[in-house]
This record gives sequence, structure tokens and C-alpha cells, in this order.
Amino acid sequence: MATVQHAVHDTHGAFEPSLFGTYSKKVGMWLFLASDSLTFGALLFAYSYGRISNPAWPTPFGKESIANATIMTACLLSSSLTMVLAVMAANRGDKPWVRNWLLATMFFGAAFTVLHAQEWTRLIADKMTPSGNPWSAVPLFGGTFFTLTGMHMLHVTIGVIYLGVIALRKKFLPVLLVLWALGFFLTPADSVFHYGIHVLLVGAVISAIVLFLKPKDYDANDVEVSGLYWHFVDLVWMFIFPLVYLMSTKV
Amino acid sequence: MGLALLAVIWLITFVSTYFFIWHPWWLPAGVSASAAAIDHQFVTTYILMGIVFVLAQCSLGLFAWQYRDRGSSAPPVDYSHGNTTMEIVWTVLTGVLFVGLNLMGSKIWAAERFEPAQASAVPVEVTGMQFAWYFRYPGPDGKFGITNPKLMDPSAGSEAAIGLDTSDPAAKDDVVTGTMFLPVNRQVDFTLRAVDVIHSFFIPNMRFKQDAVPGLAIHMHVTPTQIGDYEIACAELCGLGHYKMHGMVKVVSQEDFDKWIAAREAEKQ
Amino acid sequence: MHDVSAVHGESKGTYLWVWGALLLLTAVEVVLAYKQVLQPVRMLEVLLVLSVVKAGLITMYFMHLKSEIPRMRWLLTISVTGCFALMWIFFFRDADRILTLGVK
Amino acid sequence: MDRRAGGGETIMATSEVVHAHAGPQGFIRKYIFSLDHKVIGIQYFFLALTAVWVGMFLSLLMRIHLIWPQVNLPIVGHIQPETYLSLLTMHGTIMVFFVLTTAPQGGFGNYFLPIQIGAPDMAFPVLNMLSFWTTFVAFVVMLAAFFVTGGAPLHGWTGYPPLSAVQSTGPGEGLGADLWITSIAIFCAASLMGALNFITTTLDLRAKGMTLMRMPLTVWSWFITAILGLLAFGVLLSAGILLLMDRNLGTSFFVPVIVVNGQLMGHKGGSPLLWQHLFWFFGHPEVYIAILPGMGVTSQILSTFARKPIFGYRAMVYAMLGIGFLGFMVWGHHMFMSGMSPYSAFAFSLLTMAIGVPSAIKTFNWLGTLYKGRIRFYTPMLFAVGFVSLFVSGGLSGPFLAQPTLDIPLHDTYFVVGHFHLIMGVAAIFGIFAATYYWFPKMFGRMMNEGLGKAHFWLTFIGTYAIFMPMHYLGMAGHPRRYSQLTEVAYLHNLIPLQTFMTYAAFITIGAQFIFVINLFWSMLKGPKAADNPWDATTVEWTTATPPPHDNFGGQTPVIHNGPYEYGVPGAARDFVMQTDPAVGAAH
Repeated sequence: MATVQHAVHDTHGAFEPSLFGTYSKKVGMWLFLASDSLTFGALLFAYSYGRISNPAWPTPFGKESIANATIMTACLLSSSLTMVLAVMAANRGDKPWVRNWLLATMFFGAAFTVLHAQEWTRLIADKMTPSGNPWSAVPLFGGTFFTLTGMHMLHVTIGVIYLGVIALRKKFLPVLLVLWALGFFLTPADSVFHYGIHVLLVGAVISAIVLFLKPKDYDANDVEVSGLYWHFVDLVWMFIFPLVYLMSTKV
Repeated sequence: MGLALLAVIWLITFVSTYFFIWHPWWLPAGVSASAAAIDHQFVTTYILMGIVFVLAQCSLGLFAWQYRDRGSSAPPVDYSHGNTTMEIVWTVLTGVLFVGLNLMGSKIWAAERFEPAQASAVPVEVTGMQFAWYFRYPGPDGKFGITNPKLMDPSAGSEAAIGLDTSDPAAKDDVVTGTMFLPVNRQVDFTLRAVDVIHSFFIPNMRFKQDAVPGLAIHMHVTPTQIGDYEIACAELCGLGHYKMHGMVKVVSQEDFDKWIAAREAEKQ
Repeated sequence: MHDVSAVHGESKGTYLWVWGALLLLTAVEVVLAYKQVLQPVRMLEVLLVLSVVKAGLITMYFMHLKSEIPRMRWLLTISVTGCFALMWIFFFRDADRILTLGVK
Repeated sequence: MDRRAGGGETIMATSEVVHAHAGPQGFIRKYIFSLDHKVIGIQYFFLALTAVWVGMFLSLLMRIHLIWPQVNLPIVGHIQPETYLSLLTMHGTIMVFFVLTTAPQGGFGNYFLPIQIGAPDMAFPVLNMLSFWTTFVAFVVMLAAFFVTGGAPLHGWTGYPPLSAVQSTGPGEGLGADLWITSIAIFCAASLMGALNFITTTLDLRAKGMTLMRMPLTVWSWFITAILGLLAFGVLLSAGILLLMDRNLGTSFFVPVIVVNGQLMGHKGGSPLLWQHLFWFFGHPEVYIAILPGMGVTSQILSTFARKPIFGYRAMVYAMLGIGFLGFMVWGHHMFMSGMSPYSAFAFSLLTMAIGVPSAIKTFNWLGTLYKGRIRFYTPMLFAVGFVSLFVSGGLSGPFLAQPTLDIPLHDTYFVVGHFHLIMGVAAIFGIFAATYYWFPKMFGRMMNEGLGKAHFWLTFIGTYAIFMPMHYLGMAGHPRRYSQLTEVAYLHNLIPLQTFMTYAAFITIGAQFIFVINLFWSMLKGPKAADNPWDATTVEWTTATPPPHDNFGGQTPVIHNGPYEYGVPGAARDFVMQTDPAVGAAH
């Protein structure tokens, strides 16, 4: 907490108190999340718009899909729990547990992504595409599904990389590269994830630039700010899950 | 410099106002039942905004000249942070002006868009496509036949262009033309459609405008009140031929209209 | 120097409790969807209300919005929900219109 | 209690370091990838200057084509109708995004917001740099659309689908349209970074004594603009993603069943109105993003040169907040004729008319500021007066277009073109010119030439009125906009003389802009050295050196005692009391 002490000392008295009563980085993250929630909000409204104007919306998700999505939801919710525990540990100054809880969060996040990727693969094998699906004459079904969940999956992946950088710093780079290589070789060449996995490579490059340009020890505030992002990703799923999955349940 | 500003701002104001009052360029002659009300609302807005325009511009020019820095001979500036009474007065006044105008106009809007067409209206379906308008009359049975996107062929002329399904019995007597004929003093019930991109069906003389949107069949009504030929323009960017997406509406007497439609029916047989 | 955990005023117990509530609400949503006890539109409304409750729990407890000063809390929530309310009011009116005006 | 513990990551903890060093010395870190908000502001300024010349050149080609459709121009050649539409699309997009959004906010806001509130830099300097370079990339991608097969897109800056969503609807709807929408998506990300930086800086980095109600109106305008940007650009980003998917992955968000050139497309079930809602949810706040900084600058300059406190400071702040707030609820007035529910039109119309009230308050308060002042007519003041005049002229055509009833004859005619060019185009540009002449001494350490500045003002002022006032007459006569030729519709033939007049006026106005550029670059190199406070102004930027040092105040943080516009205070030693001077009794 040395840096925090230093900052307070430095700014004492020279500036008006912050209008949001907290440190700038947290304000910045909240503002970003406000904007991002409008981005997701607009996508969800686009989905709902199509849903309302196409009464013959298909309901193909059987027990297996719903069970899978429910497990994914539980993963994300649990990752949020481990995330707040990481923040708590950071506030205590308990570095080993910060890292443990962050790794647990990343594990749940990664599990979510893997389960989701399997779901996508199944649906694609069932001939569902962005422009059509085998269950109905409403092409928006596939379009909205892939857009909403794809955008969310991208956010989760970025979140896992973000947490990895906070938890492990430069040690995370080789892990990320290995994951990328494994993902690239293990997914079949005709799978979307064969190319999608390059997100990890891009993430590794950006992380490397950040870590080498500004090598530093991440403090409790960085953990809290990364936590805000992570919880937001969880929050968005709370809307995608009922809209995309539960409203298309096959009974 | 203050005097120059006064002169130029006043000159611009008076020249613009002169053209607005003398109006060599004005709304085209109104030939529909709703034109008078719309024009009245337009003129009311126009006079009120004109007064505000002249007053605001003239006082801007006047102040620029009157309160220019005249060196040491000038009176000291009026050290004031404002005047709450004045603020409240002009806030309330502009509020009343703008909301009042809005309420006046909304009655006409309601008559234009909220009321359905009369039962006796002439049904006409208007279809916009790159870059032509087609008009369809249901014929004696009063019913439009089915159209099918799969049958649309713009190169093969009017009926094929809108994809009329000739196997449908209701389609047998449908008349499709490139020039619209309307009987005078009778309401027309338009169904507006577009097959490719958004077009906008604009008849300046009838004070009529409505976008034709793919996927929607929008109902609108209008009552022409004068016999004559009027131009139709497209008012929504629809591609490279937007400027030539032009049509004609011929408003004729009821007898001439009946004769014309009978002739078209005869041609079809 | 403030003690962050004291500012947030939450303990492990609170977080576990919130986590449990979120899981429970998810289970309720899944059961509702399966049993189809309600018509689609009504069900959508119920699901969305439950989701808003879940989102509220996440922002207030996990994201500690509850412990931020009221100015920050209210400005952020009102501006974002205000935008959604506007979209809600004006977007769906036109989506509904497609049902009646749509080309069959 | 200062609860900003841990601002350490941002400017807070580094400020001590900044004090110790004089800033980076290498050319690349100092001028290219600079973290200094002042350098970034100047980078934005020159990006906008480049963009405005591109945009203006396009508009000149359009005007030439309208009057002489057969003319064969050097290099450009003979302009086709579809090229005309590409020109208008790119003109609109470049002007709106890369000039009207970039110059007032990214340029002057970046340079002067931190200085005016007494901060050493923006809250997130790295993000600030990224924001500029992302904008730069967006601009390059946008320009690239000219050089691909099919050329630039022809769907207008509003990009209404299905025209913009299907590749076969026209030339330019291929790769050019993809680049166009990609550039806009990149621009959204850049604006988002800028917006959250501006907001955080204003919330967190105001010097001691700089309370909200002591902030200059320029700071208020940039702050409110940033809030609008933060909430609006996220929605445009979504719309852009969906449009890209419709174009390239065959989804149907915005496209129902359509037949283009006899070809049945594979789309089904989408709605073109959805795009219009999403686009204008962003698009209308965007209008205020363009004009609000101009309002702030005008207030600042009118007060400075009338040597009088701004009339009704609080009312001005509330009016701007009101405009920003209402600005989110009126997007539907762009859609009265679109097939939107007519009931929504009623609500949108009422709210739009309501926005006239804060706009009128601002106008009256500007007049009140001039009233009984002692006006010094330097070039920035001329442009500020010009702003007020144009704002009135452009604003008063608003109540026509805000009424759906009158939108029936006027929507999508030249009346609209005249309206938004006067108010959001030229008035905003006048705000930018006023800011340039006003702050140039602080930014570059030299004075601009007054004679050239005045010549530039008179030609531009009269010229722009001559171009855009007649557009209202054209619109009343029913002249639809975006027509590349006037030959096909008979009633347009009578209007050709007016169009010809406007084209000549455009030549003169564009010619006048050469005076500006010559003045700008000549003064930068050869202008007389500027004093620290050449205009006897009161705000904080005039207390520091010219040009300001790397951390703005040479290691000090100013302390603020007064409101921003204390001119002509009775009994004071000179006719202005600066914000950092000892407090005067009457200050609020």
C-alpha cells in the first residue's frame, strides 16, 4: 500500500476533492462501463426488436443446451465471488491470496469460454449460421445469437487476459502464448475458433507492450478496477442468458 | 468595426427577409385538402420566427455598434452578472411560444396520420424501386392480388416489376401503371411499399410526403382538390438514380378517371 | 488513509449470501422457462425483472456501488437506465408496428 | 478527507515526477507519441485542419457538378451522378466526425480544459495519446475508401440500410462502404477514450478553489460534450457492428426481404427503422457534440471582449445541461417521415420544441452580455458575434422542422440542408475560428495578423450566408436534397439560377479560407511575440507562460479565488480580475 500513501500525500490540498469521491482510475473504469453497457444495451435492444417483429421465433434449445448454459451462468457467478474475495485479499495486502483468487476467477472465466465454444461448435454442426438456422424461417435467430454471445465471449476473453496480467504480470505472457498455440493446433482447421483463438495472440502482444513499457507492481486499486470490468461481464450475461437461451427453450 | 458589423448584419437580415416576404421562391400551389391547414401552420411559424429573427439580429448589430469601445469617452461598463427576472421572462415566453406552436400543429398531424382512410377512398398501391414508381389499382373486385418477391423482374415492365402473381384470381383485374391517375375531390388511400431500398413518395403540390420502406406497407391518405398534372419526386436517397426517380400524378374528373381505368381494364383482357 | 474493506463495509458472509441469491434467482429463471407457466410476453417481463434484480445485486455488492458516494451512484445509474428507458419507449413501438404493417 | 487514494496510477502520483523533469526531449516522444495534452491538442487541431480541407474540396466538386454537370475537371475528370453521391457521403462524414467532433473537443478541449481548471495534464495521458492515434487511423481508413474498387460509398453520412447494407445497391457499396463503417467504428472507440478522459479530468483534477460554478463556460461545454459522447458513441458502435454483419455475414438486422435489380436477396425479417433509431440515438447528441463547444467559446470570448461579466452564468450552465439532457430525447425528429409511429412523432416534436427554450436563453444571455459593454473588436470577437448571428439564423429554422406537420413539405429538402449547415456546420466552424484566433497566442507564442483575420471574417461571414440562406428558399420550393442533377424534375429548372448563385458564393468563401491558412502558418513562424495575457482575460490559462511549460504551471498548482468572468469590477485596480487574483466581494 506504499504507493497509495504516497499519492494521498502528493495531492493533498492542491486540488478540489473529486466529485465522485474516489480515485481517477475507478472513475474512468465506471465511465467505460457506462458506455459499454450502452453498446451491449443497443445490441440487446436490436435483438428484442427483431424478436418482437418476428413472431415465429424458434425455440430449439433442449435440456442439454439449457443445462450447459446454466452451468456457464454458475461459472460466471462463482467467478464473481472469487473476484470480490481477491479484492478483499488485496485490501488486506495479502498478495498470495490475491493471486490465488484471481487464478480461480480466471479458471471459471476460461471454463465459461470453453463450454460456450463447445456450444457454438454443436450449433454450427447443426447448420446454424448467422444468416439462417434449421429450425425456422427467421434468420435473425442465428444472427442475434452469434452477435450477442460472440461479443460477450470476446469480453470474457479480454477479461481473463486482463486478470492474468494483474495476477501474474510478465509470467503470464508464456502461459498465454502456450494457450494460443494449443488452441490453434487443437481446433480443427474448419472451426471458427481456429481463427478466433488469435484473439489470445493479439492479447499477448498488447499485454507484452503494456508490461514492458510500464513494468510495475499492481496494487489493490488495480485489482479492484479489473474486478469492476469482470463483474460487468458477468452482469451482461445476466441479460443474455434469459433473453437468448431461456426465451428459446424447447419444452 | 462596430458600425461595419451593424451594417452587414442588418443588410443580411433585410435581404433574407425581403426574399422571404416577396417570396419569388415559395411553397408550390397547394392542391390537396390538407394543404391549406399545413400552409397556415407554416405561415404562422414563419411570421413568429421572422419577428424573432429580425429582432435578435437587429439588436445584435445595434449592440455591436452602440457598445463598441469608444476609448476614454465611453461610459463605464455595466458590472452585472445578469438579471433573474429577465431570465424567467424570456424562458417563459419562449416556452409558451414553442410549445404553443407545437400544440397548434399537432392537430393537423393527428388528422394526417392518426385517422384511417374513409371507406369510399380510392385504393392505390404505390411501389418504389430503383429508380421508378409503380401504381396499382385493384380493379372492379376492390382487392389487390398477391405479389411475390420471387417474381419481381424490373426489366419486364410494370406488372412483372412489382412481382404480381397472375395465378391469383384477385390479381386478374389489377391495373399497374407508371403514371398515377386520381379522381378529383375524392380521398385516396395509398399503400406505400418499396422493394429494394428506402424511397420517399413526395408530391410537393399535395403537401404529401412519406417514406416507402422495404418490409412495410404504410397506409396514408390524401384528397386532391384540383385537376391538373403534378410532379412526384423521390425525397430519400435511394442510389445513383435518385435524382431521376420522378413520376407524374394526373388529377382528373371522376368521369375521366372511370374512363381511364375502364380503358386499362380493357387493355388487360 | 482509508481502509478499503472498511469503506466497502462488506464481509465474506455478505458476498456468499449475494452469490447464493444470484444462483437461486438463476434457478428460478430456468424453472420458469421450463415450466412455461406464463405466456411468452409475460414471461419475458418476469425474466427481465429478475435479471434487473440480479444486475442490481452485482453492481451494488460485488461492484461496491453501494459504498460509493450518492452523487456517483445516482449519476451513473440514472444516465444509463435513462437511455435504456428511452430506447424501450420508442423502439418497441415501431417493432410492434411491423406486426400489423409488415408485408406478409 | 481526500478519498482519491491511489490516483497513483494516473496523473496524481506522477505529478511529482513531472515537476522534477522538464518533459521528454526526444523528437518522437515529444511531438509524435507525446503524452502532453497540449501537443495532443495541436495534433488534433492539424488533423481537423487537414480534414476540413478535404471536406471543403469535396463540397466544391459537388457544387461544380450541380451547375456544370458536363464539365471535365483536371485530375478529377468528369463527375458521374454516383460520384456525386460518394462526394456528399464523404463530405458529410469527414466534416461531422473529423472536423466538428475533432477540432473543438479533441483540439481545443484537449489543450485548454486541463489548463483552465489548473491541472498539470489529463487524468489519463496514455489514453489521451491512444485516443488521438486511433482517430488518426480512423481518418486514414476513411480516406482509403476513395481508392478502392467502386470508390467511396454513396449512401450519405446517415448510411440508411438497405442501401448501405447490401453490396449490390450501387457502385461504392462494396469495399468502400465496409471501410466507411469500419472507420466510424474505430472513431467510436477513439471518442470513447477521449470522453472518459475529459470527464474524469473535470471531476478529479480541478485546482483548489475551482468549484463547479467557477469553471469557465468552455470547460462546462467540453464536459457536457464528453458526457454526450460517452453515452452516444457506444450505441453507434453497436449499430456499426450490426451493419458490418449485415453486409458481410448475411445477417438481417436491418434488411427485410428485398429484391435488388431483380435479384432476391437472402435477407429476411429485419427492419430499416431499427438502424435509424440506433443511428439517430447517437446522431442527435452528435449535433450537440459539434455545437456545444462553440457555445462555450463564444460565451468566453463575448465576455472577454465586451469587458463585462457573462450575463447569467448559472442560466448559461443550466441551459447547456438542459440542451445536453433534452438532446437525448429528440432523435425521432429526424424520422417523422420514416414510417415511425406517428404517436412517437408527437412526443419527439414536443421535446424538440422544448430544446428551443435553453437555446433561446443562451442567445438572450449573449445579447445581455454585449448590452452596456465596451466591445473591443479583435478577430476572435468578430467570429464570436458571427457565431451568435449564425446560431440565431440556423436555430430559427429549427421550429419549422421540429413540427411533423411542417416536416411534410420540408423533410429531406434543401431547407434541412440550410438549417443544419448554418447551425451545426458554419456556426460550429465559426466557434472553431473564434477559438483559433483567441488561443493562437497561447498555443504558439505569437500573435496572428489582425488585418488578414478581419478580411477572413468578412468574406467568410457574408459568403456563408450567401451559400446557405438561399437553401431555405430552395427547400420551400420543394427541392429534394442529394440530387446530383436538376435536369430530370421540371419544377427544379426554375431553381437553377439560385444554385448557380450559391456556387459562386462557395468559390468566394473557399477562397477566403486561403487567407486563414496563410495567416495561420505565417503567424506561426513570423508573427509578433505574444504576451502571456494579450487579451486582458481572466481565466487560468492566461496566468501561465506563453506557450505553457510541460506541466502547465511550472510545478505549481494555481489556487482559484474568483469566478471566470470578472470584468469591469468597480473599484478594482484594472478592468479585469483574474481567477487566481485575490477574491473580489461580488464574485459568486
